[in-house]
Amino acid sequence: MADKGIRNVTAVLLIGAVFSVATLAARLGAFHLPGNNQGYSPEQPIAFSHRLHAGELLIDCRYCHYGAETSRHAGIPASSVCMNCHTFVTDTLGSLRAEDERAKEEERKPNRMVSSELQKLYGALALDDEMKPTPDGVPAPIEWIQVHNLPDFVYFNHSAHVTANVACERCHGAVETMERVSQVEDLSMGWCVNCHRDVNRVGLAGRSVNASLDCGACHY
Amino acid sequence: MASAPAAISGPLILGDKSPGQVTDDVCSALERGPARSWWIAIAISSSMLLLGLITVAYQVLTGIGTWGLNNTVGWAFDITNFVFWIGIGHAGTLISAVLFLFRQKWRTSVNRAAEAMTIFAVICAGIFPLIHMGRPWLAHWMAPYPNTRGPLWINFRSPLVWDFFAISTYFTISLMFWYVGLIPDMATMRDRLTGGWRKKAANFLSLGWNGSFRTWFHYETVYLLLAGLATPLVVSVHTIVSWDFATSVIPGWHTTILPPYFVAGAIFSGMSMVLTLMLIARKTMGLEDYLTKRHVGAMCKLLIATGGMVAIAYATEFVAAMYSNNDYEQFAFINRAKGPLCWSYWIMVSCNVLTPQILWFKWARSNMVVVFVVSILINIGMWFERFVIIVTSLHRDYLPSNWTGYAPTSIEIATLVGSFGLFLTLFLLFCRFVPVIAIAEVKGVLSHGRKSHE
Amino acid sequence: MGTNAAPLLTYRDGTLRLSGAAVSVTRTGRTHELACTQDYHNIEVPEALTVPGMNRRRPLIGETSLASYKKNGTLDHHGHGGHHDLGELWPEDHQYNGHHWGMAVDLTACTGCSACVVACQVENNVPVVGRDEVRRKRIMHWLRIDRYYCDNHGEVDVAHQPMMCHHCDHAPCETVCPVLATVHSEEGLNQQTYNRCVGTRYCANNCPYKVRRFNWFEYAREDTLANMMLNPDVTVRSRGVMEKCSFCVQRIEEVRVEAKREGRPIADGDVLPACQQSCPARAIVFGDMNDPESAVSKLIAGGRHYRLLEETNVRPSVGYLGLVRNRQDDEDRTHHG
Amino acid sequence: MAESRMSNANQRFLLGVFEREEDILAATNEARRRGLDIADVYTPYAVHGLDAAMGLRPSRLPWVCFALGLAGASFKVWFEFWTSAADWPINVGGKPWNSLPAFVPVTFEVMVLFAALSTVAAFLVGRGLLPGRRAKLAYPGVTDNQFALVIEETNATFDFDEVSAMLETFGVTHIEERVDQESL
Repeated sequence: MADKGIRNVTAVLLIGAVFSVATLAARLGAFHLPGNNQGYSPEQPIAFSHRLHAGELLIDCRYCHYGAETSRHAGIPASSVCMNCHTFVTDTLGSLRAEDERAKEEERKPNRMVSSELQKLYGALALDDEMKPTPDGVPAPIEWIQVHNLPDFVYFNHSAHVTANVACERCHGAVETMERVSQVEDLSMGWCVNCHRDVNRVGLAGRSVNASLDCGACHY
Repeated sequence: MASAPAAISGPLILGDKSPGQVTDDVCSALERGPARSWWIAIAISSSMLLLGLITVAYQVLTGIGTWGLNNTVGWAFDITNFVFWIGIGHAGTLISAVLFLFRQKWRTSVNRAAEAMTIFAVICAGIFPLIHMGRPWLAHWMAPYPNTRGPLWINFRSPLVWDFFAISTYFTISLMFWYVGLIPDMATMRDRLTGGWRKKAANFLSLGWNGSFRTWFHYETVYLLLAGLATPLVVSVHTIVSWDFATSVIPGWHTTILPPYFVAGAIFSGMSMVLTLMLIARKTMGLEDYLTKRHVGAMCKLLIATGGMVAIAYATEFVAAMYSNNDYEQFAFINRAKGPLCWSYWIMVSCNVLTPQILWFKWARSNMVVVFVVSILINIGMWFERFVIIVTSLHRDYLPSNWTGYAPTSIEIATLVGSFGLFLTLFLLFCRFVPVIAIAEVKGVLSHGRKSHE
Repeated sequence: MGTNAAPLLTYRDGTLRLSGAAVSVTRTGRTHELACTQDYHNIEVPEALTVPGMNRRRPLIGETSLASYKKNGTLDHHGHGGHHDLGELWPEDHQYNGHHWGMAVDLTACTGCSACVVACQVENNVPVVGRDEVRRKRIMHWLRIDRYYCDNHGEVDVAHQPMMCHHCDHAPCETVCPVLATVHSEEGLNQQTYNRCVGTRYCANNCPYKVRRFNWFEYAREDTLANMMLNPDVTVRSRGVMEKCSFCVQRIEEVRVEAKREGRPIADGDVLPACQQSCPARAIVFGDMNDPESAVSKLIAGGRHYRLLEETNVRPSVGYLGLVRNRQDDEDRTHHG
Repeated sequence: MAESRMSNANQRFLLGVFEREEDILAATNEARRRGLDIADVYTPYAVHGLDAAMGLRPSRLPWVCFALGLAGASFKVWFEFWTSAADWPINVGGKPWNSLPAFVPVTFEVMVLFAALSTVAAFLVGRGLLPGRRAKLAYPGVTDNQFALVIEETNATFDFDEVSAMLETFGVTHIEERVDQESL
């Protein structure tokens, strides 16, 4: 009798175990170890669209993130870089054209169209409607939120990788398709090391490379 | 059967007991409420444990800087305590496994307690490498497990990794060996008790044991195999512990004699600890019939033997250094004997080499007070042996510019006291809740040394 | 001792001068433990701790007299008598095909001014631990200057020996680290990965030069103005990890990336560790030992070069150029040790 | 427990209880000499020589111990080689990639661990010893001071009285007949 009881308990336990493993396995895909921010996609102060700028308008990554070629940090562009275009482009092409046509129909000068997102840029720079600094305005930096964070004990050098012809997408994913940037890779040490080992084996952009596997290449 | 020596020296168990009496004697001690002396003992030991817990919490929160260590002396009390406790543990395995293999029937009275002592000592020992780390919360990095660091595993060339594997294996096997030995006794307890949580626990832990001889037969095989595995294991564990020092480049550590020296020392210190506890248990728990003077005498002889080995090791080490013609080696040993920490060296020599010599005399071996004092002195001496090896070697090594001293802080002393508190608390709990004597094994040797029935 | 002496100074005509105030010295009857970074100055072991046939003087300072050096071009006083090549057991496994960084320190040039010590401390964010920790012999300097006094027939001989991590090719510290926190680079650097270190201190115990430094407490302070002067290129170490001289690996890496970007090899002298950069006597030379034309290779090939504790076969990458003492009568004297 | 031998629901067993080790030993010997089928013997401790008396074959557990120990050691030595020399060879103190002598201690420990764990696990599972399992005692006191001999009444020729008489000569204190395993 007792054995039967034990058998029943064992069966229940086994079923429970299988069930828990299955549930766990389903969740495993979404499970991240501490410090792994894969999929991190914070809302930025301005809804800047990489899809539009890099994907549709085909602006090179390095036009804005020009530090990537020469320094350790790719850098977040200063607002002045934005203003190279956005001095003139104040709204989406569609709404500008629509206003132009409306103005033509109504035979008046087109009104100044400013998208709500770009207004934030001008606001940060304390510019008035004429794109002139407001007398008592104080320009403040836009507080972009860094998406790809490495721990403080890791030193990553963008210029070393750009010089070696590592494509931006290799680490940052297809940013040109993202409305809002999110972290694609896990940026773990294993991921870095395995890439270094792979390129040492197969080369990079058709050339053989010597990607260091020394701890001191990143940790010092 | 090796009954000849038993026949010569009389019965192993006094009082002409029957199996039923053995069950009664051992179990009734557990079923009675704890004595006043037990309450006093546990009050003291748990206060020591509490002190230890508080200091450990403090030092983990504040930093290892709370210890008296410095740039030159990176290990002192921590690793001394670690090696000391591991050494204590070794005697348990020796009694339970090695003496089993050698068919030494007298082990049956002491093996349960000795094995328990092993487990508790290994727990105490394991705490020190853990808390001595700068970042103990990352201790799991010692284990090889798949991780986000990709192909970065661990350094299998490091003696500390060997230690990690040796200590964890040793603990696991000791616990298992102990538990396997306990199963039949748990069944005995279960069948004696009429109810209560003890019966429930005994019922759970006895795994449905019913005394079937078919099971007994396989059980004996398992026990033999475990003893056969534990014997080389116990030698390997202290050998590996000694490699922490022997594989280094520090004069005084870098010696090939360390492994046998450490194993002999471990058995020596462990035996003296077993003797200390045995004498206390014998007196306080009324187990004079089971822990006879004959047991004490046998242990004393083992002390003389292992003490002799240790003495030879001390001498060999010294001679090897002098013979090496290596200035650093020679200095390390002269510095031990005559340097600023020479007092620890001479405590070690007088406790470990001189003290056990009194046991050559039969009157000393049969005087329990003398034996007790000797065992305590050896415990102290063996603690200082580890202190001498670790600290006197480190504090003056190659470059004189690095020479420093070392003095423990109150934190380190409190941690040592705490480890004794942990050990004694666990041991007292063990005495209350687990048959202190291996009932089934003692029943098996009742007829030894008596008139043959065959 | 240990009190503020600033009141004795006055500021006059744009310079600080001693005030000249009358000062009297009285015995207080109390003792005061000095916070001294080095309190053992003797290169000889105490006589009471020797046995017959044992050298009292440790063979740490290679030296010679000027006359002898001119005649032989080598050190005649090198303790263990010339170079020991104890051989390589596994010659094929670890070859240094690219750079092999090394350093040579000229003991004759070194005046013990400690500029290198300070430069190292600033460059590498080495914590200042304060008086109490110094008294407990827990100074954190990655680079220290060992100073030995030795009696030479009534005169005092002084030797200064800058001591930093020797980046041994057979590093005893690396073998014993359980978690691979300290391993060797392909360019001969003994690397310390702080974030991997769990703090067993085994490496420090096993270092014959005792140059490894442990963070006994959390020395880094949050949110202080002083943190503004930290070098952002070097990790600030937390409590419980080991640290040591890295040969200024951050500078090596920076030069490497720069050279790669410009498509040129790293030239001798491109990498300048902080200690070399700041040494007024140019006693410290760092460079690639695999490049026969590098300054450090030429010094190594010279007659004054020796490596410390060579007989342990740890194969250090740091070497010393022995002391040459300018004494007329040195030839006649018998050397100690 | 020897379930397999007692699976037949209507099987009959003879149970003889003794109080001394020598008696059960002699009784078992005699029972075996007479060709009786000994289902099991229940004893409070491992009585020396009873295995020979019952005619038990040597345990196969040493093979489990050997095989799993060997497997553990081989796995570990391979793992150490793979992590140190193959997966990511890192220069550690100038030691060779394959530092085989340094791998020996851990290999040994893992061998012992595997061998011991597997032997105990095989024993517990093989003998049906599981946590919480309720014990079926053949007779009260067999875990204390009683020794019980259980003989299977194999066929019609089994003579209860004759066997009882045989057991009497060895000082049996109690004899009873049981039907099927549930009553045991």
